[in-house]
Amino acid sequence: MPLRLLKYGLSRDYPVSGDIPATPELKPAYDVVIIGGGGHGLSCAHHLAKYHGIKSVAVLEKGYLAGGNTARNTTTIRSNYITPEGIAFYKEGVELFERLSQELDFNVMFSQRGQLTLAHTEATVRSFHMRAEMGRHMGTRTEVVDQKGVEELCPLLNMDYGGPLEILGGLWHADGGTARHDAVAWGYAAQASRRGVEIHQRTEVQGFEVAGDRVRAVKTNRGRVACGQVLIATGGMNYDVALMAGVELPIRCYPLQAMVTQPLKPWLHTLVSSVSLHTYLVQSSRGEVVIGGGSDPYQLYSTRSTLDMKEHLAEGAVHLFPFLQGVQLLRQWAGITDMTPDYSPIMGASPLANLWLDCGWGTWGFKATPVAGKRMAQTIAEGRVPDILKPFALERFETFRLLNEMGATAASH
Amino acid sequence: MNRLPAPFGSRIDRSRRIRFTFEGKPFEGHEGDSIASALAASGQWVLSRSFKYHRPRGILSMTGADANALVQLPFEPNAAAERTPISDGLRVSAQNVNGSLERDRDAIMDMFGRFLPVGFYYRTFMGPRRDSWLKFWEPMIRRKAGLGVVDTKAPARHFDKTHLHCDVLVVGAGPAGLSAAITAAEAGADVVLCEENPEIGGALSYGRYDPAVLSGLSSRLAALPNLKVLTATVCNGWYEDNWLPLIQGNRLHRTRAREVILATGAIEQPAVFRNNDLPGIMLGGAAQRLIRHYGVRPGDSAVVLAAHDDGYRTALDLLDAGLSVVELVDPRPAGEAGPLEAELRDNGIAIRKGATVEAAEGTPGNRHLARVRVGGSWIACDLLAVSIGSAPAWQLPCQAGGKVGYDAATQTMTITLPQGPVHLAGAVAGTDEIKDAIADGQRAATAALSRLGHAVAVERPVTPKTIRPRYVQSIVADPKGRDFVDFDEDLQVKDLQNATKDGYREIELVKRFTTIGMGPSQGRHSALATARIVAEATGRTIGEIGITTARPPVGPETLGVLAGHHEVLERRTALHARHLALNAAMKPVGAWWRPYYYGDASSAEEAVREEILAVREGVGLLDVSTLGKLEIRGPDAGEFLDRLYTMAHASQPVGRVRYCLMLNEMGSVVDDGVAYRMAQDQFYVTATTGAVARVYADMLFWNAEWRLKVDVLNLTGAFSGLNVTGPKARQVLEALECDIDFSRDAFPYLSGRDGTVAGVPVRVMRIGFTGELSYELHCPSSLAPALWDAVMATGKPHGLRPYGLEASRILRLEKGHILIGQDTDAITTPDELGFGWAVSKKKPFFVGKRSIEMRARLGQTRTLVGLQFPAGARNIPGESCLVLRNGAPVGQITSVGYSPSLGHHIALAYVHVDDQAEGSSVTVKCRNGELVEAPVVAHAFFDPTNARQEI
Amino acid sequence: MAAGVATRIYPFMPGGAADGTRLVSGAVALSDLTDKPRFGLKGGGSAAWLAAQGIPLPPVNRIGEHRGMRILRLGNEDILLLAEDAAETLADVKAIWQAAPAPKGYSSWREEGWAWMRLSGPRLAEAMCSLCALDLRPQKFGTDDIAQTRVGHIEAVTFRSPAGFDILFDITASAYFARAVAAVAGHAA
Amino acid sequence: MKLLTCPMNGPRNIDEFQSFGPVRAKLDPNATADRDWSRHLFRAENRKGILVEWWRHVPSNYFFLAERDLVTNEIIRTFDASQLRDRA
Repeated sequence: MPLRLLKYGLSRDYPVSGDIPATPELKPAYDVVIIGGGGHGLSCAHHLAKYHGIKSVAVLEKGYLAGGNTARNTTTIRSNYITPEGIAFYKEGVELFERLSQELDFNVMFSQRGQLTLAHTEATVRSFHMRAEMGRHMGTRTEVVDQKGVEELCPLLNMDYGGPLEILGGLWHADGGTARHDAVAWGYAAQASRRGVEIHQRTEVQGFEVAGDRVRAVKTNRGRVACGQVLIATGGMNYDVALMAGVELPIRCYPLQAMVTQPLKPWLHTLVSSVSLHTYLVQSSRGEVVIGGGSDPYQLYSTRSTLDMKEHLAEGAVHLFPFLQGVQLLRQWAGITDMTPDYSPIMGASPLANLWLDCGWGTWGFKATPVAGKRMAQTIAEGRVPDILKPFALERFETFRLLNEMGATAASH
Repeated sequence: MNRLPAPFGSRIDRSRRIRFTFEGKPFEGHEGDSIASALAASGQWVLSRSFKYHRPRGILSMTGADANALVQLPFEPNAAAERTPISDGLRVSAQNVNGSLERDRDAIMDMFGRFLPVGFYYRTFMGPRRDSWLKFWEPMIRRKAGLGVVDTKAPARHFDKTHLHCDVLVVGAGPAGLSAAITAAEAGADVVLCEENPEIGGALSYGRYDPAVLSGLSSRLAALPNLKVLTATVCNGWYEDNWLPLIQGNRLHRTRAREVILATGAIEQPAVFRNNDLPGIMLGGAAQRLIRHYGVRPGDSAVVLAAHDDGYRTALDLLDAGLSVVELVDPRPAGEAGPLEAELRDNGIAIRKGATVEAAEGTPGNRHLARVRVGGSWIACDLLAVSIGSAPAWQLPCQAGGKVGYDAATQTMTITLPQGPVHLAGAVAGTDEIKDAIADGQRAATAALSRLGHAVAVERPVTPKTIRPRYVQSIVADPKGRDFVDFDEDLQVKDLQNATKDGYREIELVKRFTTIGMGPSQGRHSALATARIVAEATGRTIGEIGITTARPPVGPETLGVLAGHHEVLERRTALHARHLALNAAMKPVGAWWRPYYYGDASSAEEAVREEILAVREGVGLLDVSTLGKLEIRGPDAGEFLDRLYTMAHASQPVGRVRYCLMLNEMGSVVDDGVAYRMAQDQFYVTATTGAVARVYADMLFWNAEWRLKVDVLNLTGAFSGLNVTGPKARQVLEALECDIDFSRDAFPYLSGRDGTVAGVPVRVMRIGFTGELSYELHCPSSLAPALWDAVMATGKPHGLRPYGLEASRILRLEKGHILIGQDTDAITTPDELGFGWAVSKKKPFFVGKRSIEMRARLGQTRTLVGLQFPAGARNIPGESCLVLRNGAPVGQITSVGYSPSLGHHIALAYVHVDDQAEGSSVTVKCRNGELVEAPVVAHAFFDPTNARQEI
Repeated sequence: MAAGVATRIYPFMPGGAADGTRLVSGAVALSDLTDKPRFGLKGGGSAAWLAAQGIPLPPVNRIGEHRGMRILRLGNEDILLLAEDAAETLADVKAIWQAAPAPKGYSSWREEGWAWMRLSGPRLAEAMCSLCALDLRPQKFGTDDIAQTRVGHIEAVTFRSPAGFDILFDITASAYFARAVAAVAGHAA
Repeated sequence: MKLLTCPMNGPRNIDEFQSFGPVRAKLDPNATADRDWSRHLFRAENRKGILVEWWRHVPSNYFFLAERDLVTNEIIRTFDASQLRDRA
């Protein structure tokens, strides 16, 4: 039995950790105001406080802590992208996850069980080769496997279909995994607040005071806050929040839905996703099978669920694993994703000198929680964008330097 | 042994005995029994072990809504024993046990509870090594997690889907739902009444009410042909625009209702006290359901905890069922005695007011209730029926936009819906008495009818007569714990309190940190108590705390019923049977089936080689029917193509065929094909197989904006295409009966002709992908087999053979022809393909023009070139292998193959723009990491001057 | 040249693309009318030309009748003539159209691009409810109504015929469609 | 399933339709600087509020416009493209 459990058992009272302090009074000014108390904002706050000594930081969250896409995503962590810039960035993200529990002294349950993406067409196999070649070149564990390899990695997959939906091969990404999303946010929140960062829940930003090329203050439902630097990290609300500062982002919002079955004894070891079926499955440490897929087909700021998406995902899941027919679904939900034209995020400078962007995370934001926070903190602390983030600049949509990750994002997020 | 005589047991047929097993032991029940009722009738009360502490659990609600009574069936984990009927030979076992239900080795977890406080797993299992979680702790926890076991060998079952439409859907056939459905149907509306139980009536079917009420409603119902009753059907969600899934066994009715009336009733709530989870402690409604529905005596010696009239009714039912009722405990202060209380006292039942059950104790191993403590003293009993109040069934109303509130005056949870096509009726709307529910059902129906345009007088909502505050149990954590708030997740009062101490104060955070309400019952029995505990612990009101968002589905539903049955779409060309007759190896390309090669798999390579040889030296025949075929007609047809494609088409002479290249607005290449101008106002345009659906839609979209005088028709299925290619192609065609002059001068390269070949009207284009003399013959699909037969027969003496996709790919690669989607990606420009020749410099506009101009100024970084590899080269890079420059990736191989005509491997690849010149050499990283050098050569590897196609 | 000697082959005929695919016949029956005469005009001038021939045009998504032919109006300038039992009448119209000068619309080649099948049988209503999400009950969908919708998960045009529902859909999906109907018939029966 | 009322075919399940995105502002390509052109290409209409967007009824290939609330998903009205031209 781990020592800490023994300690719990032997102490008379519940050992209170006080992970999240109650929301304090809002001060008139902070060195850094982070808009958005999700994983990214909290990670940035943690890195500012711990590694850059910046402790006058307020994280403003309009609802409850990490209640947006941090709480709603299906926690895929991977780096098997296509562009070298994307792979380099997400690779650092995976590496940070590998030591995150220790960094936060909070078990984020990073479970690196590998991700298997399935191809049902030759075109998909070709795109897998592209990702594998680039991934290996960049030092990640990514390889194309044939039908036999797929069967070995996931023996329960239904390989019997002939015809258009036959599984032709797969992309095996041994670095892939999942983590407990809430724990990541709570761990960052606990660490950040222990170092003096203030977390303000139910604090909604309603506007900006802009003078010249600088944000002077943010206006909230709890009053005005002057700020040295401002970070926007509000997930599905990024477009809306940036617009309040006069910055128009090339972002469209789409709902992304997912669902989960009742808990089952473990049967699915890896993450499995299918490009053609727009379906992916992963079994959580609670035993629930989380099932997700592609975004909704039209723009919407809503977290409503639809029956059609649920039917579609069930169809995909049963197609891959026919024995799931008798398994009961427990819950479905949705998040609002901020999609960019090239399926890569927008990080770095904005047209305003002290307003920084951590936006455009679409369906792929969770895996970047540690690295985006780390690198945005560095950006804010140093006042300049590090090389690893430069390709993700907003400016790329003016200079046509796209980072096209569409093919590596469709079904797996 | 616990079976009661008729009339108890409305659901069972005593003449039919059914044998099944539970945990390997034989049991017997009657037709109509659920697993739980049959087991209870035989004295088997323990059904499962709990999630965390492995405590014995049994019947709680008899509604199938919680984890207590989930069991394992051979092909279905987590089946609700309270709802699943028994069947002959059914093998039922308990879930989540280490060993057996009776002897669960993990029951020891119950002793170690203090070592596992709420959220403990976030604070430990991290060491000693960085990968300890993955390698050691997680596998251990994963084995302990989960409930049922999925049978990975389960045979396929049949599920189906259908659609249902109605004016009014009423959900719930209790008194309010029945009355609403009858009222709406009597006014002439099309009504569907959906009830999850096998019979109508709701509480009227198991509660202690005058049977005349139900029979009266039933007979009115039966007289209404426009009222369709679906029993044993669960309405499991509400979705936008009144779209509701009604699940009836293995069938999903996707239902569209103009108006919806939710008469979903109320959910009886358990009481919180130490050991409140022991088998033998159940809700009053569960005891009544066992008695009336199944004729099962729920115990021998009962204590009733009643803070509601229903508790008094339950006590009377227990008496009727022959139980000894030791005492009725009513936590409310003594007051005016009603008729139910008088009746109980007349029966000699002790009623204790102002007291409550403080704790319970079990038999050894906590296998059953042994006694309860009331007012400090212990009372022996084997049944505690709990009836202290209920919460409105908020799940469907909330999905439909309802807001949950809390009325502090009456201490009740309330639901309000915005004005619209969804209405509440009965207990879910706050009524308490049967007659109020019936009146409220009528009121809801008239509201719905009025919205449907019926002339009806809309009534005001029913104001319940009783406005005295409901009883609310004050919840204090028991110092020794095991006072469960959530049975599914084994969560106790202190767990919630401790979560708030750690800062998880918002209800959603409490839920996430403790997992409360995340189990199979989805908070049905815990949400209200949780709100109270969190409110108390954080000094806020219950209204401020609220409950967590109600998400669909309402109750569990199988993936099978959601997935239904779905045939996989496949498309076949008109020549499909011809290919099969020729022993073609058919391969899917998108939804299409295409011949890959002709012959046996054992000689595939040889077949492909021979097919290539036939084309290069004789003549071959390829079915190109999957090509997209679009007809653009109208006075503006030329102008339309001018705007859509990069080349000039308005000026294209009739009878000429021109390559066409389509860009998107970003200037990226999205499709190519050829356009044959058949007449001044008519073009026949091909598109790639995979892109035609999108190209067609885009054409329509652009013209919705442009409004040119054109009509676009997708002829992909209507027309079939046969490519006759090879040096002897002309000989074959000329030998056919036809009215087209195929001679070189009369029918030059890149021209088109209409006519008749072998009695088949054709559109012939002299184009080709192979680099050989080629004619593409397109004809109406019903005539394609006839044309195929004629070409095959006539070609036979010339050595004509059909060839498949694989040969076609190599033939085109030998010519360096690109495949859109393979040799291009999302950002490929015409310049990168070296296709400057295909882009008109004169046209003022075409889609993508502005963007390619801009992108040219930004600077081209890569170019698609030909690469060749020496004959006998040891390591040939595969598709997608990287092209490196100074160690950095600058491009990749897009197509590669062995050219039998040239005797070595050739490839198309993106290389750095500075390396594009013929004679440059580039570095390619092979699959195994080895770097090889390859010279850049011209695109057209074979016959670089294109002489062969012009003969 | 001897024109017209070639034999037409439709999907469910011997040698057709769906050869060997079973057409259900029982409580739900699927029959193939793809070889029955029909002719469609589409594009500018179609409606005016047909009207000038004395063919009365119904409103969009309605069916009219003319000398034994059913006139389906699929769009303002998209009209389909079905001549299950009026082959000669249709042949006359086609011959006149072919000889006529423009503007006269353009052939929509529906007789080649669309399969034409008929669903009937005692369990017709149940089968259609499974195949199509629209409310096709008689009180909502009359004998002269046309639905351009999805049937069996593919785009289709459907309308009532005395014997059941007629369905027009992409001819290349004929085998698939027959399988989809057979699956539904298995459930409906 | 959400309903969308096609001006030609009436109310239908939204899975019969294909979204073609918001109606976009027209820009004279020849009077626009590269930078502005690039911005125009990637600009996204995403304001909370009512959006006018193109839809295609797939079975009939009919294109029309809808006004839809991006937050509530309410469809305010649908109309034929000729009305957009008339309005412009």
